[in-house]
Amino acid sequence: MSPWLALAIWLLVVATIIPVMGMAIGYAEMKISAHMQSRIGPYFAGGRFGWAQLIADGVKFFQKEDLVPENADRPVFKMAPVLVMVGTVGLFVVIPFGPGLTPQNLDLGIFYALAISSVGTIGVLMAGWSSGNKYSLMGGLRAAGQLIAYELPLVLAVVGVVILAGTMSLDGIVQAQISWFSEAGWSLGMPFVIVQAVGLGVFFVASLAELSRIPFDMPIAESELVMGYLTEYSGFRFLFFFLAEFANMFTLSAIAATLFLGGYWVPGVPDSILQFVGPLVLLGKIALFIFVSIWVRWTFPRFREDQLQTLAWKWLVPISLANIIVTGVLKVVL
Amino acid sequence: MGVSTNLYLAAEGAAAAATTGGIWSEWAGLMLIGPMLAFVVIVLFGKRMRYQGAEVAIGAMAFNFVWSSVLLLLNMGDSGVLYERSLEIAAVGGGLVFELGWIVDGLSIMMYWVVAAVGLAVFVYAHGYMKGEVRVTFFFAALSLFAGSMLVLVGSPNLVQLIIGWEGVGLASYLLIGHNWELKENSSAAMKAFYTNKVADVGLVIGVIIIGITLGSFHFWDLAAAAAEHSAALGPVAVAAGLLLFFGAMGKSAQFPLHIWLPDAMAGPTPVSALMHAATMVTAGIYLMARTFPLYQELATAARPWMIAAGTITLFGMGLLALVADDIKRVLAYSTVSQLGYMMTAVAAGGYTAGLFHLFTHAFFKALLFLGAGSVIHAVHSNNMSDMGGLRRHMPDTYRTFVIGALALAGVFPLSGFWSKDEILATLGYEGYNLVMWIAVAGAFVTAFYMARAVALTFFGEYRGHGEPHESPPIMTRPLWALAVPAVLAGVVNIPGLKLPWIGSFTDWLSVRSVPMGDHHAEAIDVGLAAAGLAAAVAGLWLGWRAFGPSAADRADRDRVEIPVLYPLLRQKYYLDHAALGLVWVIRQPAARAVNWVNDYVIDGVVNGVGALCQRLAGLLYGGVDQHGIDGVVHGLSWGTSGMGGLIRRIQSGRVQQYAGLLVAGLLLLAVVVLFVL
Amino acid sequence: MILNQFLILAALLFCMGVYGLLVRRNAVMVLLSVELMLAAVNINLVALEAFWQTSEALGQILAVFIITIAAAEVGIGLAIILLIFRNRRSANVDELNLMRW
Amino acid sequence: MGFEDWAAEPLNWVFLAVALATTISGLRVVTSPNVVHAALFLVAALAGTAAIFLLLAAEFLAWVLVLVYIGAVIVLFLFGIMITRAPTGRDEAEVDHQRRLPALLVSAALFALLSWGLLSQWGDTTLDGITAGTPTSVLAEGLLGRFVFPFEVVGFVLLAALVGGITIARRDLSPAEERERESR
Repeated sequence: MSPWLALAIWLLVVATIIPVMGMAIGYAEMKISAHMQSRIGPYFAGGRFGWAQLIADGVKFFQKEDLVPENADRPVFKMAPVLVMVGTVGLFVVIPFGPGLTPQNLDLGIFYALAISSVGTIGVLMAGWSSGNKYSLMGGLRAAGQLIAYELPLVLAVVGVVILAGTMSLDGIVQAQISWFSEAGWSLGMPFVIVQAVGLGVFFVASLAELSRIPFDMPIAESELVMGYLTEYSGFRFLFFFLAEFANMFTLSAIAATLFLGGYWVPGVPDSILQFVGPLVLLGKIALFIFVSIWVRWTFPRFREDQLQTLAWKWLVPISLANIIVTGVLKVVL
Repeated sequence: MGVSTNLYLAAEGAAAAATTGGIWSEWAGLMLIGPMLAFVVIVLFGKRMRYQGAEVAIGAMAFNFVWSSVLLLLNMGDSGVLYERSLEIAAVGGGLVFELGWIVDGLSIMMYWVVAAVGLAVFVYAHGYMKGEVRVTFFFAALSLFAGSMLVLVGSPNLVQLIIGWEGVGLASYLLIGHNWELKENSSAAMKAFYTNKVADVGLVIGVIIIGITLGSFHFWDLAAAAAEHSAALGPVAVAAGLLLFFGAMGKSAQFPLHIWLPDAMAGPTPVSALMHAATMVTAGIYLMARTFPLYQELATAARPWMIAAGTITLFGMGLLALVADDIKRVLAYSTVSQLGYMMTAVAAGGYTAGLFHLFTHAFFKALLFLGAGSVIHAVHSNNMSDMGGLRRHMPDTYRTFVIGALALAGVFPLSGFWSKDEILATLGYEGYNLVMWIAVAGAFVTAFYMARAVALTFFGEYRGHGEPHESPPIMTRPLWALAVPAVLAGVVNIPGLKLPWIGSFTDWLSVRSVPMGDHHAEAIDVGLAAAGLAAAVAGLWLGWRAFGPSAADRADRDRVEIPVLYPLLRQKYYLDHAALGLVWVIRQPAARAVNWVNDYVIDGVVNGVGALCQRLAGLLYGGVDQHGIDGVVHGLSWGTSGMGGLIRRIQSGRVQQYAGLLVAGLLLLAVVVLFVL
Repeated sequence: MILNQFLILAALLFCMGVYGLLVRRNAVMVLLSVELMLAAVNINLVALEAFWQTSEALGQILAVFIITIAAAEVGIGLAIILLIFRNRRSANVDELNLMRW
Repeated sequence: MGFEDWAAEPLNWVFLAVALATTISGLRVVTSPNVVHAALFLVAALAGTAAIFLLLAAEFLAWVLVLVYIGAVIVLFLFGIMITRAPTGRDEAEVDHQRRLPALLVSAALFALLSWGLLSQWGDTTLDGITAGTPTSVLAEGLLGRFVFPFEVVGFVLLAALVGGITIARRDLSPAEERERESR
């Protein structure tokens, strides 16, 4: 099988995963939030539990007219959702789903992931600016400020793990967690969350902010900016943003699970079984993160802009720097 | 940093058998650093400490005492200790290197121990004495700096580090003398001490520079070796260098006529005086003379008569001043000046061991006397003996220790002062300075006389002051007793011809050093001379007691009647302070007038003449050359420049991008020229 | 692959940057041109590093330094432009002729 | 090396595509009349540069470029543009000078000189031995070993730029505003 063919197959897989995952997460969000608010949530479409609600939504989006505002900068306006999507899809390339099930086991895996995921920021700014709408512009500016601010703790939080693992390859990081405390012939293993709990906390908070989810949803604050940079989008372009957000949630959770919870690994299960169980294990860990982020979303109120910047610059960055120092010392001592 | 260890001349003489002293020598630098560290710690954290920093200062000093005691014990053995370590800090240029380090030999060990022992006693005493005073923290910080600088000075293997310690001592003494600066006279005294020392330091620094340049090294061992070999390079400048160094020593060691600061330095708290007079400040000059002794012994022999003269005047003339002083500390201060005269005379006359032995014994009894005086002052709240009297009943410990100190200073057999003074007399006699020797005997008489006076006026008769005097607390009296022991016994270590078991003798201690000093040691007591010295001391004591004892008639009248001419002279301290001020005044007025005359008539005349000449010349030039020739050129140039400027200023548009474009274009042009044309 | 294809591409990008630097009025665009030039320089360094294969990857290390410095330069440059804009309501370079004479 | 040999190597076609894209994007950076478009074209040009880095097996540098430039610097640019001009919709303002010809001449001459120099120096020297990428550890050891001092200096420069940027860009409040803020 040529690498090109492999890549094509993988792209096909991703192209199916993203909508499916998006719908699953969207459905979960609806249901969970409903139950948190003592509602039932979608219950009509598809019969039981309203399972087809999201499919119906998707069909509705595709039916809508592709509107581009008169004042908009057309090419940029049309490019923006694509760029946002690229940042997400690129991430799928390096996530290890099981032993040997990494699409591209890059040497610089985590670094690549962080670099690619930062591309989405440009898309958001493009969307905000090109709409020709002051709400959109304000939303774009807020998004840019926020994403720049939280990019830093996100990267810094990962450094601790990289120090411990001694590699930037995501598969290597998983292997490092598997083979921790190893003697000849056996190993105890240790998910890095045990020593990098602070890193996980920072990473999780920063990734929530990167996703612009409540409580970090200043860029699309409905009460102030209508819908922020999404105001003018409709139809399948809006669907793109919508899917990109959920897919991004998925990938960031996958990376968090890989970095801190051992990815596809379950203690005591040999590689031969993991090859089949691994993806499911990873999905379970991802589901955990996604549940927590939904939980957070429906629990906390929105930050004010200055609180948001204060949290990033005065708390997360210093904490993650301290974490790096402590980890470095730990690594040298061990 | 390079490390060099002195092996020079280690094969010669007594040094041959010396040991290095192991870690005690290799880390002896800690003694130099300790008090300095204490200084920093006290300055930074002293105010928050339980005893306001005193504990740190005392701790550092106790550490030094233990360390130097070990070194002293090591040095007492047959072999002695000889070690030196220099760390290269920076090259000065001309082959000279600035080094810091420490030297451990007989001389420096003795000084370490004296500074540490006296310092420890004084520090402990000061802790009691300063209770409730202002700025105690700062006081102990400066005290630590004082002792630390002195250790840097005496531990120095080279002249540069010596200057560092020397100036550190000067600085600390300035701070301490002016400790109670609220009183104008105190700060004035501090400045007087500082200025006088600075005047002398000029001599020291120039001397050091001369030696460094001619010798190519600042090391004492190089200096000593050059002197021992009668170095041709050093020979011509030896006398000048020696006298300059001696001038520096005169300032620190209060030799006539630069002694004027020392009596005024009494303005500082009494523990400072004790430290200054016994161990840390005034001994620096004697130490310098001893350290550079080979220079005077071998090369700068012509300087020695001057040194002896200065020392002799100091030892006798300044002793007389103590006769009329009312301030008890002033009495002791003049006695210090006089005793320093003894030491300087002895060292200058070739009595290396004799001078240092006197320094050694003097340190103990003079510290004892000062601390006793401080105790008395503490009790009666006055410095004046006219406010004292009859204190022996109120302050028995102070009384007993003070009398021991006074007898030791007077040179009564068998206390320490007797032995050291006798050694000086013997050396002077051996070297053939008979006149000086008899002046020294007379000086001993004077010493005994004023000490008898001081004791009688302070402790006998009726109490003349106010309030009820009381004995000082144990923290102050215990150091007194601690110092009384060596004041009595220290002489035993250097009885001529006697070598004690285990301890050896002071001469042997000092004989361990990098270069043999080649001075003379008496092998037996010269009974006649000793008897003469003792007789002078006893006579002085007896007369003093007769004149000022409780049974004597009114003292004040007698002073005036007894010595009609001398008394006013002494009261005004030989008018030396006036002379110093007068000297400045006398020099200033005529000098100013002379300069003024030169200015008015010589320089102005020249200037006016030249001016007139120039004027005439200028007239010629103006008419011919300037108006037509030069102006034409200038006008043409300015016209051209302005025209060019008009052209060029269009380029300077203030537009950055135009500049950048021209920059790139110019670079291109340059590249083309370099590549294709050249 | 030959070395020159990279070097000439770099030269081309660099000259475009020079052109932009000279021709743009807007200060932000001038900065963009400078970034283009810096990217061209980085290509040059990396290509020559690939050619010489130094043991310490000197070219790439230098490129890392350049990227870092460029980031600092952009931060300061934009801050200055912001300040100018606030004071003069314009970010056009040719209106900033305070340096004249 | 003839053209056939060159064309036989598939990577060269990749290069050609990337180079073409990069060149066009670069051209648009300096000619586009719209500031935002110019910045976005710079993104494309830098992405092309990153791709070239990948071709040259400088993986780490490529991702650094993406992370730092595209992820941060360009965002900062757009941020700055939107704060200062915010030309939403049509931008009527003239962004170029009238005098383009001298600039064009200068840069063309520069390019001519540079290509002449490069061609005469390197000819068709081939680039071999870039099979494996430079290990990141080599870069790390270089940066934290031999070049640790420049590394520290650069870090210091960044810090200074950070402080300087904040100091320059912050607006000092008037006393009245200050009081108002405090009372709030």
